[in-house]
Amino acid sequence: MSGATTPADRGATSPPAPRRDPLAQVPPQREIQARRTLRLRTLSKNQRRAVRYGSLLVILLAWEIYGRSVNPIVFTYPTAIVQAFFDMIADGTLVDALVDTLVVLLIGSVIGVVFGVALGLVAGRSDVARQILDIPINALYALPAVALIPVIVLWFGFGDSAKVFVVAFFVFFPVVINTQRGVAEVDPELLEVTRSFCSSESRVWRDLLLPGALPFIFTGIRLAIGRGLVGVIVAEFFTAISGLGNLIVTNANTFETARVFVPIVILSLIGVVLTGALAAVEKVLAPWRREQ
Amino acid sequence: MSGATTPADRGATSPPAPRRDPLAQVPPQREIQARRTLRLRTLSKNQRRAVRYGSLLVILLAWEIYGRSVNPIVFTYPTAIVQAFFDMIADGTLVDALVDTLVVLLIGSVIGVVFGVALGLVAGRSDVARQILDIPINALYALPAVALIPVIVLWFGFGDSAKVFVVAFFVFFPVVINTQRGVAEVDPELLEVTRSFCSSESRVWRDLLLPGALPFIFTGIRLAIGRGLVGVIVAEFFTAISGLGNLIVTNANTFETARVFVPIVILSLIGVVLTGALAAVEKVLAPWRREQ
Amino acid sequence: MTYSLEVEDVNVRFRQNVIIDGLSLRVENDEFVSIVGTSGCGKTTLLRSIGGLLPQAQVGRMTLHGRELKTPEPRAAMVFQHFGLFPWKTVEQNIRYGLDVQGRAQGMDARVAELLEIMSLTAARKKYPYQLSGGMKQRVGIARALCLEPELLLLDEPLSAVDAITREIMQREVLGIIERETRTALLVTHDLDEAIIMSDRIIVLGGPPARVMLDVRSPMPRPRNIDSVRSHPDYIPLRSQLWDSLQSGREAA
Amino acid sequence: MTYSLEVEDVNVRFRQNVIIDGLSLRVENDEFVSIVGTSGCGKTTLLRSIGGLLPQAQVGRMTLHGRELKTPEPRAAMVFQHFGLFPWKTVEQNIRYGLDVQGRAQGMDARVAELLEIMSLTAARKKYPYQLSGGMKQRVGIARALCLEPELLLLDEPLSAVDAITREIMQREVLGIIERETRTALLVTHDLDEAIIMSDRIIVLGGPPARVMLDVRSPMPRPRNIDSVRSHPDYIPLRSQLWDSLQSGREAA
Amino acid sequence: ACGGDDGGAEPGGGGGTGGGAGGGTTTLRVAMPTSTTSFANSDVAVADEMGYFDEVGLAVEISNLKSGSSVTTGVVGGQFEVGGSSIEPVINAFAGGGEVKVIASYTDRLEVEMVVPEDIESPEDLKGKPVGIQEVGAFREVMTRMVLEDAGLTAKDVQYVSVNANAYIGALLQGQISSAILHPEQAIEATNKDDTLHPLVNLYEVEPDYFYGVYFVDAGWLEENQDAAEGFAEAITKAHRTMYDDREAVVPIIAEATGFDEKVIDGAWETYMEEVQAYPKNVGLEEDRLQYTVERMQELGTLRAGEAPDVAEMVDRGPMEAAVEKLGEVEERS
Ligand SMILES: Nc1ncnc2c1ncn2[C@@H]1O[C@H](COP(=O)(O)OP(=O)(O)OP(=O)(O)O)[C@@H](O)[C@H]1O
Ligand SMILES: Nc1ncnc2c1ncn2[C@@H]1O[C@H](COP(=O)(O)OP(=O)(O)OP(=O)(O)O)[C@@H](O)[C@H]1O
Ligand SMILES: [Mg+2]
Ligand SMILES: [Mg+2]
Repeated sequence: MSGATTPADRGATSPPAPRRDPLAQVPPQREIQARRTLRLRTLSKNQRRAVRYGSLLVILLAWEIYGRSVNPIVFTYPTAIVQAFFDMIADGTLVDALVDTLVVLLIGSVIGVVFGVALGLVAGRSDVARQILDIPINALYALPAVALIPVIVLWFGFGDSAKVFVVAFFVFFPVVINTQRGVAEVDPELLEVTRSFCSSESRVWRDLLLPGALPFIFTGIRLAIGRGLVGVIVAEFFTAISGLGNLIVTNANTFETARVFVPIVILSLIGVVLTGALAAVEKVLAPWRREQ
Repeated sequence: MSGATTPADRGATSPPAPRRDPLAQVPPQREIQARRTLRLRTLSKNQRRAVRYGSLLVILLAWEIYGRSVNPIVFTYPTAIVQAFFDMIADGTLVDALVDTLVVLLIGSVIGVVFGVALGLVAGRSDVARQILDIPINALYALPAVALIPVIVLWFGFGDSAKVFVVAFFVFFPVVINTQRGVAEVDPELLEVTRSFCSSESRVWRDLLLPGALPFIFTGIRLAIGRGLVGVIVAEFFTAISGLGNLIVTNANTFETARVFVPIVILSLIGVVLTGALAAVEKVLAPWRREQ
Repeated sequence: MTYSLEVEDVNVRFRQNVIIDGLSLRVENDEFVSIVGTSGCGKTTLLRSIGGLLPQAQVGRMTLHGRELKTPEPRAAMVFQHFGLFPWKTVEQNIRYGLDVQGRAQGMDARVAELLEIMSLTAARKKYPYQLSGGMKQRVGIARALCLEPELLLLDEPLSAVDAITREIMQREVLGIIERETRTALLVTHDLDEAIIMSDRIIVLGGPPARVMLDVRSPMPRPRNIDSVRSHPDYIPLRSQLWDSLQSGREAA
Repeated sequence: MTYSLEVEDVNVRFRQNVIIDGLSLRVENDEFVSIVGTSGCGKTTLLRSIGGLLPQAQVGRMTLHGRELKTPEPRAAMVFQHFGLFPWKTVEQNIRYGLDVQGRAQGMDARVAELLEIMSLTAARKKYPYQLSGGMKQRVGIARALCLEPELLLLDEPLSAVDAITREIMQREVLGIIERETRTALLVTHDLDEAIIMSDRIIVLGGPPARVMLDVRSPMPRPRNIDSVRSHPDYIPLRSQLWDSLQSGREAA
Repeated sequence: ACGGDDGGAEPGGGGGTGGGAGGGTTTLRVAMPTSTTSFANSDVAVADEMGYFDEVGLAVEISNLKSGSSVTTGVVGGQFEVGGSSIEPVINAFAGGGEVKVIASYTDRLEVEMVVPEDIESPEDLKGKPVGIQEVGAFREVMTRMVLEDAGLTAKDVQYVSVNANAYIGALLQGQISSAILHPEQAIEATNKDDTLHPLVNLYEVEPDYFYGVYFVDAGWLEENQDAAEGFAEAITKAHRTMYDDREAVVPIIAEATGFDEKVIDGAWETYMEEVQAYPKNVGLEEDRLQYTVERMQELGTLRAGEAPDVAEMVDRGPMEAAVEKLGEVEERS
């Protein structure tokens, strides 16, 4: 063990400690560069972008090469799709169809998400609601759309309200199931805090269940985006054929594969953009998340 | 403020405290009944069952009544379905179809879940993988099946492997998306613990990511069950026609609605049963969860 | 003799483990009672039972100022050992939480500001819990309960994570607030000095199952502080009495 | 003079907040150093920087026994203020965690059993964290680190949630183990007596940003215990010296 | 309530603007069975474009649905006044208790052909091969079965593969399916894209008496809307006659409606209007052909099990008879 006297080295500062001025004593350049900085396999923002869009480019390129090698009736490739896209813009078919589809998609998704979150919260929170909803939700969710279309059509006709219903129906399930789980996973210690402070039920939802379940809810909505996009096409196929779905079948019928893929790629893009927007919304809604 | 002497009441036990024997001193019956027991809006096991199956019965009854009032070409009702079920068992069509479908469903789901969990873990953990996978996953997920079938058929033909692929494709997305989020939501404090103990990457997965993401993964699989059931029917519609999907279209074409609903109801039941089984599996896999 | 808090025959078991087995407790009017005891003996469990938070708890009868206390009530406020802060609320929002849910936020800005000041949290007012040190989180939990001016305060190791000086300041401040407003408090602590300084009566628990090893009144008059207490002639004997019964509670477990 | 741990020029900022601004620290061979300081002054941040856990931290140079310490290494083990237990591991599995991930579990059963015994956790061996009291969780965290016989132990308020008796026992046991095996330790604590009993040197931090207010060697010889320390003639002056610089550190913030 | 022998709409017949529905226009919601209009059911488009519906005081709203089954469900469920469909679902719905009345027909003769790749030279070659259909029991599959049956094969001897419209030709080219049932315009387009494909069987030669497309309505609706039904029959009949008589006028209309190139449609016109003469010119709805179709369905197993619907009950020739009477009978098809 070391003795009681400290040699006058600058390591073990002796009392009272003179405040070291970091500005007065700049370390040599070499040393600064050698400074220990933790590598956490994190990428810089630019690297991240490079990887993201670089890999996308590789995929597109591979598609282009492969697509060109396949009979154009069967499959197509990106440049042909872009070409077809401008043709379809020019002849006006695309914009009309897109507007049709988006309106249905928007209304249906909003309805589906609202109902999904609401019922999910209720089912996650109340034992009675969960018992009642459990079987019907699982049963309905496992139904192929084809089974429901006749009934939907019976109730809503073949028009837009049927389409909206189909989209809402598709969107509903991932949201309700994820939300319910999110509520069930809420920290029990915090639940105890709300009880201890005699929180009213509505405040429990606002203070704990909703923010606590947020990661689950947003994942549910993310899943719902894809489902809604698929759902709107299903709806357009199975009821009065319209919108992008109409473009798909019409062009498929005349074997114009590149034109078939234009609405399909647009749907994908919508999916990608909406998912990105969702992530941004979540970031705004959840400022308390530790930024890594 | 109270004085220092304590009255000889049994409340403030004086030192040394005589151990009270709870068996020797049974409180009067009346008092026991009046004991404060917390009511947490929880139901007893029997009440839960009553609500669960009671509500199911109400739904079935409502369906029966409504279904009987509608033209049988459009819709049907439970007792007719049961009747048709026994007919279809008797003529042998159902069992064969069910076996066909279940085999495809099983193989496809396992493949989809395995890939989904694996890629989800990788994407949740590695920034590079996430950047690469993010756009393709969102883009593919938003594709309607109709767009993919020609390509799938191109690669896999019309046989069972195409069907398996379709099911796996349907199952994959909710699993990968939920798993990824689950990994991202893992407690950063625990992540720091694994780093501090110099855990190898594989041990981080085993010790933290997998169990930590479990609620998300299981929700993903729960969503995948329903998707897989829908997917198998889509596959059976769009490739070589077989299984329950075949029963649905054949009977739909002759407007034998009750017979159409037999495979549909079976699919629903499979969904309900599998979801229940999944919950049971999770309970076994996660013994550390606080039982409420 | 009037009691402020009467708790009779508390029983708690988690599955087959009996944690509290027929414990009773009476707290006189305006009394500050400390509970010390071996780690894991059931102190938190007792506080949660009294707070009405444990579905597993069976309590024969429980009254606060003569009125029955059945479920959690605004009359009693708890400081949690695990802090129990909402990650999505800032320091200030967390402190206001109790006021908000009880609809009493109006006109309480001054009180909140005062508590922020007392707890040295004014600068951290807008921070989220993940940006706080352990001791800061703990102080937010205390402020949240004190805010409410409850009739009964249940404090579960409220000062375990703060440094000695801050601790002493907090002790003084909390005691001041309790004396002015709340009058009845149950404090779980591991610091014998803290128990001696803060309380009129000290209960030593052993276990589990939790049992009372010692129940003594403090011979020292209020107001107490660390120096006056340490120099009091009864300090050394009281401290070693507590120590010994802690020891025997540990062995009895 | 040989140093066991040398840390030069630690800088940490969270966004615009500077928490540590050019702090250096040298620990001699076999030295036990305690750090005390105001709540929120940056003690945990300092320990995490040394442990290589903070991406925000910039450290000029850091060596342990002459060899550079860049990232977390098995040579250093940490006890976390927030315990950091895996909810899905039992007490025993949590304690074995470090051994498991470092592939050293073989033949360590006896040591694990011994630590379970020392930490009074043998009966709770198969419990999951949610079934533990606060103090029990904390003891699991200590056992997990001690298990590894690291060259450097970083202890962040390891005994804040255990009762006085258990605390004393733990202090003795931990000190015994460290003396036998580890030799170098950095302890963050709020209990001045604990600092005096455990350490050869005590550093008082003020802040944030964290700065050294006092750096003293303990005049008392090992082995120390609470009684021998309290009766030592230097106890009272040392304690008030610590107190005063804590006070000034607080004011300087 | 058969026999539209009434004099009701008769008096004003001369004017051409029959206006069955008095002064105002009646809106008819019409459902068509293919997701995109094909030549076979382009008569509604022609009638609309030529203003024939206006002339009888009708406005039509056309919805393209996925299949004849959907159309049938839609009409039975009251979402549409008039449905167009191949006859199978209508017969099946009628047999299953749906109160439908067939009031008119479009391409009542089969005009489709089976198109196959090079290596298939006769229907026998299909044995063991994957065969493209849409759905079991739907039109294309029934046609396939007819061909197979002719060659002494059954459905069990081949492998059914469900193919979307957009995958037909691709699948044929890739050798994934060995046959597809195509309409003339599709067959032309397909052989344009790949000249190794060739038509193997013309169904109109194999099954000249099989009934294809009908317009049908809900029985209850018909009772209350005789005028509208007659107006519809009249407009449709006029369209049919125009399609025969005015090639130049209708080809662009049909090309526009179907999305095919005018050249393709022009080629298909010859098949439809000259070779097959697919559209009825007069009343049509011949009872013996309908009866034959029901029997054929029975044989093929596409009729709802155990049913033998009464064709006379299912058809109401009243509106067509009234229309033809008004427009005057023309020379029957060969
Ligand atoms: N949910 C639970 N399931 C099973 N056992 C539990 C549960 N919660 C607490 N226990 C047990 O109850 C006992 C008392 O726990 P409690 O938290 O009341 O201790 P404590 O006196 O507050 O200890 P500490 O001072 O360490 O906080 C412990 O032995 C603990 O293992
Ligand atoms: N992620 C973060 N973002 C922003 N500020 C942070 C973050 N983590 C810590 N801080 C701030 O850094 C300061 C030091 O925190 P630290 O946890 O090191 O304190 P401490 O000395 O350990 O305190 P205690 O004794 O209360 O545990 C605090 O003021 C805290 O608010
Ligand atoms: Mg406790
Ligand atoms: Mg700290």
